[in-house]
Amino acid sequence: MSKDAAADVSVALPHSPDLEELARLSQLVRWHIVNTVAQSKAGHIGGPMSMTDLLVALYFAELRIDPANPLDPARDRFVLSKGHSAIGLYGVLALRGYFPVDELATFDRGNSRLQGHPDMKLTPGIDVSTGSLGQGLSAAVGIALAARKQQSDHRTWVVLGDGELQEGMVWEAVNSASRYELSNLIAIVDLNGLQQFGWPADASRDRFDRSDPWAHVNLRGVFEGFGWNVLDADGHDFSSILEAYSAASDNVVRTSRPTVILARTVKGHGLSFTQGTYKWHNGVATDEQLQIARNELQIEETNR
Amino acid sequence: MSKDAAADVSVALPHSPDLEELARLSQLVRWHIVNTVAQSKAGHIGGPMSMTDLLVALYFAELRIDPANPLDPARDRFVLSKGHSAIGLYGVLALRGYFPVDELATFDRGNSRLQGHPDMKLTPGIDVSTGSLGQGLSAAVGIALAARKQQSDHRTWVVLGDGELQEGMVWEAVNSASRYELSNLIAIVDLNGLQQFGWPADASRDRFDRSDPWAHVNLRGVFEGFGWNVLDADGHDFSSILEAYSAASDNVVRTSRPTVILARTVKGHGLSFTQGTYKWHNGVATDEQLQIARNELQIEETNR
Amino acid sequence: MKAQRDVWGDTIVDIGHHDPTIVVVDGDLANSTKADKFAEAFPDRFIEVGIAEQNMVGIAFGLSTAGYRPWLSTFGVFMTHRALDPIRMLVSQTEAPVRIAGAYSGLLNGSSGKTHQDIEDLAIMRAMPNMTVLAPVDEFEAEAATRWAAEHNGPVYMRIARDAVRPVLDDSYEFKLGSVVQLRTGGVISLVSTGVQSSRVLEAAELLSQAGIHTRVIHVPTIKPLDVGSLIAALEGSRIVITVEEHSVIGGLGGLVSEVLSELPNAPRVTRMGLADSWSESGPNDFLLEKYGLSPSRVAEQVRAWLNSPVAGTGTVEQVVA
Amino acid sequence: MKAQRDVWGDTIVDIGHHDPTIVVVDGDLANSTKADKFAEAFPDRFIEVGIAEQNMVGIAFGLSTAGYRPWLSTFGVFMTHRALDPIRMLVSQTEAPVRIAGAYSGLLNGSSGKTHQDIEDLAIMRAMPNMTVLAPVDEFEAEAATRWAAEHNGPVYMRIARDAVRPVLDDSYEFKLGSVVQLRTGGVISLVSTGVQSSRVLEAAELLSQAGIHTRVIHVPTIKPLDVGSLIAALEGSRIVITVEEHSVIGGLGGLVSEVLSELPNAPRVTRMGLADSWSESGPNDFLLEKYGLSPSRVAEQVRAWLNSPVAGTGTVEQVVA
Ligand SMILES: Cc1ncc(C[n+]2csc(CCOP(=O)(O)OP(=O)(O)O)c2C)c(N)n1
Ligand SMILES: Cc1ncc(C[n+]2csc(CCOP(=O)(O)OP(=O)(O)O)c2C)c(N)n1
Ligand SMILES: [Mg+2]
Ligand SMILES: [Mg+2]
Repeated sequence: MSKDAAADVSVALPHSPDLEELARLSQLVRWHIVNTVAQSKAGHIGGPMSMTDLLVALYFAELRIDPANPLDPARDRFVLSKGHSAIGLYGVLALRGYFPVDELATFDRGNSRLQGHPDMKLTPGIDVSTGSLGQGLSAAVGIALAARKQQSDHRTWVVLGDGELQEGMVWEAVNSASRYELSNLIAIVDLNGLQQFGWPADASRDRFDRSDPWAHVNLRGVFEGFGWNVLDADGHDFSSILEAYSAASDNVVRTSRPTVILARTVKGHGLSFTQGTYKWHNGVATDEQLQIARNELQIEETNR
Repeated sequence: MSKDAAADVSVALPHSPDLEELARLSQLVRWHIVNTVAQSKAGHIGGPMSMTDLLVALYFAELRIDPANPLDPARDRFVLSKGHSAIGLYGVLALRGYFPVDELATFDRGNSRLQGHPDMKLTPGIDVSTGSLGQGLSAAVGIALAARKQQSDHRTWVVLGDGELQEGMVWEAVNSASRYELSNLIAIVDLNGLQQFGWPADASRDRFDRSDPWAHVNLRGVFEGFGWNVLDADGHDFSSILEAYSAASDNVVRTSRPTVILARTVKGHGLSFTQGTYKWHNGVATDEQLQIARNELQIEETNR
Repeated sequence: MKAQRDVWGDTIVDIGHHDPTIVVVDGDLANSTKADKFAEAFPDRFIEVGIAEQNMVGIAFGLSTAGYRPWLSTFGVFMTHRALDPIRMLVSQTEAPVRIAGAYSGLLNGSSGKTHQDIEDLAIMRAMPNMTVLAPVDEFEAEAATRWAAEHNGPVYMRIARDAVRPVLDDSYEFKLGSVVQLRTGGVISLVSTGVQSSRVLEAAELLSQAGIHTRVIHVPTIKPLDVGSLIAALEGSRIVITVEEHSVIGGLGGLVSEVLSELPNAPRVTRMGLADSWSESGPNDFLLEKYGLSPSRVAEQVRAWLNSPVAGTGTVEQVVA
Repeated sequence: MKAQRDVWGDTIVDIGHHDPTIVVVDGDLANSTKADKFAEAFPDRFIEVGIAEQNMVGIAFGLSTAGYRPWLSTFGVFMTHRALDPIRMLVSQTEAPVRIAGAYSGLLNGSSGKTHQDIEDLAIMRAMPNMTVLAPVDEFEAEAATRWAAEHNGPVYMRIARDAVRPVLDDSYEFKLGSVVQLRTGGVISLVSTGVQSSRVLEAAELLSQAGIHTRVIHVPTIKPLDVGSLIAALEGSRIVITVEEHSVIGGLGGLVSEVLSELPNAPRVTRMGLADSWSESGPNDFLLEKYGLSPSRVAEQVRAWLNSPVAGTGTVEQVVA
């Protein structure tokens, strides 16, 4: 893909899901993640890559947004509660036209609009500042509640990490969303089965090279118990993702409950050397690894 | 009941549950609650009274404790996570022999061992300081985990409020207890359907004069989802309570999961003017009300 | 005499009539904090979150992004401690117009004891960038500060006392952000206080005056941003500054005044009075004020003791201030 | 040069071999904080709590009631803010022997930015009764302080820097609770610092010295309880005290020193340098130290600028210190 092709992509319209196009966009985003972090010599890899397909589908096929008018009161809101995955969101926002793709190179560099964790005061397209895990859903509850009070029919979408769900504040918000019947709130859990360190692998409870953080728990049961609609999705299959998004959108008007999509993903998905290991939660790729990444993601040499 | 009778009671042995005796003790505890608070002119009523039967059953028929040796390492531990109900616990501890019943009169008075919220550094029989809601279960997880590591077979019992379950820290602890398979941990939820202020009554969701804090939620489902054993009890029926305690005790050895007892109670239970209303979350009884309390609880005039 | 919490409750109701952006986010304590008045008047703009202080902040922040300017209602201690991380990231770092009503501030909380006493809030909140930190003295200033905060477009933390104190201002008072208020003129000894303690300190000054020790009383309603010039002007000619607060002697008003004065050449000496660096207990207000040295007579007594102590350098008041 | 986090990780492993009461409670960051070394050596005494800082404190407290003396391992900012309420009630109020390893202290956290920077921890933690607050300067002191804390029977909060600094002590160093450490003798100007910033301040003093300005450098490893006498002795004869910290200029070391000195008659003037009262950003260490005024050259520059400023009263260094 040439630089010009990438530029074209940034004006691709939503609501025209073309699965191949989405897959191509995801490859590009993954490249920007691994490459930007390598250049900045600091940043997260595994979490951004596990949620890439989820975000690409959201921003290119579902969200009601206008990159030219990032503060439009009627826009859908998006909260990246797992703020450490910022670079993944930045990649998507850049391709979607919120800011130049070249600006990604400023990530983590100092004097940049692209902070290590999303900053709503600096970056066009960021609705909520995050970074301290577990807070985004609460903020989203406030946003969704305001929408109800103001009779605005925008939706509020939130992406959470599975490790992040260990934060109690998440469950405080889960409870409030249910009490206030916020069907306009849709949470997506990036169930990649790994966090930063977690628990050692232990046979029956493993996912990849560590124990599944939720091995003992029936997350569907918990969310249902709290009064939420629960949907499942394969977080790396665009038709499955889009189906879940469309079911979730239906729930907004059809039900009086918030919806959570439990999206099964692979941490570091998309690159042979990053996927399925907690060790690539963050990391800086070597030149050799970048070359492998180019090949695996089909990125042409002309691309930065 | 005369003062001497009360003194006798304080040496009653555990493991000899006599339902009538327990009921009589509960009446006495409830009297101490309402009377002590009236004398100190500050304190909680509704929460202490809803948990009274649960605590009396626990301390007089279930806990493996020795009031003469309150720091015995082998003792069962007890954590009153809903620390604002301290006066109810103090009443039980006094009757059980941890300190003189007369000392209750020092409650909330200054220079007292009986603080507004339980203080483990001051009061014999208090294992954990509480008062800021939502922290007790976490402490109990640490205690139960230590028991496992030290191969001690004591149990750790915790009483939580239903409003208190809104604190996220509770769910952090719920998750940890499950991951560490702490079947030696038993939580009792005082499901009295009211908290301090809560939500206005709203027809289908009411419990008493406010909306049930957990109206939209299936608490059993939530705890089960988190991997806990869930038991139900009628929190004002001693046979139901004892049955639940005995089932919970069985779970300690029979299962690898923590157990929660969802104990359905009535806030302010036991007095016509306090029960079933959030307005008696705290309150100071008038002399007239104290007289009514005496009658309803069958407390003789000779009793302080 | 009207308690600050009642004033706050009544004032936000009054503001609510003409300001549609005001909403209240409660932590299951509205009948203590007096947010229940607002709940009654504007049920649609009252949001009960239950016992979940972190979530309260998150929700208030979320509402603020849609044009609301929320007040948070709970015991201050559970904001400044339990909810500090969301306050940091979602409010202080974003400059969201979220107003924190820190109810039951300080030591006097109706016998709840140390788990509910907020004796470090000023130290904590003034370390937060972008946070305005207010501590009004009486019912009049509580109302004025509430009205000021309601208009302010950034984060505010405000102490609100549970129980009434003797008023020291009147309804002509105008709150001016940052400025100190000289409650009493006097000699070279200045007593500097904040919040409702300033009222007790004024009484202490009256007692001292009866004993021939004439002190100024300077009230600091704005812990942050303090108008340093206004403090320095009020202290002009002072040789001894004694700060007195219903707060730990570490990092609060005393810390602030020490920071400001220690920068100056020929600054007056500063002594900090308040809660010693330890936890307190349950008890009636009078008991606590006496035992922990905050009642007018105990303040007066400590001021005299200090002036007469070898620490003060000399042994007699006259020598100290010479 | 060895980073403090590595020192801490290695030291607790070493202690673990002979002290069976030591356990580590982690918040899903062991491979950053270097608690992973302990996890590897003593898997049975390593408790992963996951991303739940409040719960970490509750569990550590619970363990402490059974004779364990836990260390908490996570980024300091999530202890001092997210977990502050449990720290207050379960640790500070009970005096439980819970040790908080505040990893990635200050500004330098590997580009994570302001959401992860802990620039208020000293202000917050020193306001907590019963809390010992330590901020070692280099690898040697980090080890000594860790060993001291491991023996201490009460709550400890200790700053642990992510990256190595130039050592200023050596392995003969003995940590003495409360005492300050004079790293450099000099004239009437004293630079007072804490934590790893003391190492940069020593370099700054060397730069100043080359420019003819001879300053003392006093390192304060114990923010609480400070041995006030030891600080005063080290400052003997100083006319100007400049505090420099990798922390907000509000309430931290500068606040502490101001509180101490403003009480004294004829005290030296104090000026506080550090992070201005605002939030910072993501970036490499060098960039941040330069931009936010904490690199040796920037410290030296600011000291000179201050000495030459009208604020300092006169215009030339000689006059200021005259
Ligand atoms: C409150 C808080 N605690 C700890 C961290 C440090 N941290 C950043 S990412 C991470 C692991 C997150 O795991 P998960 O939510 O599963 O995200 P993902 O696997 O998608 O990367 C941790 C512990 C943080 N940012 N915030
Ligand atoms: C963290 C915290 N927030 C708020 C309070 C104030 N508070 C004390 S009791 C109470 C209501 C508790 O309700 P519930 O848990 O249902 O107890 P119960 O009904 O048994 O009294 C509240 C909000 C507190 N003690 N701690
Ligand atoms: Mg994950
Ligand atoms: Mg209840």
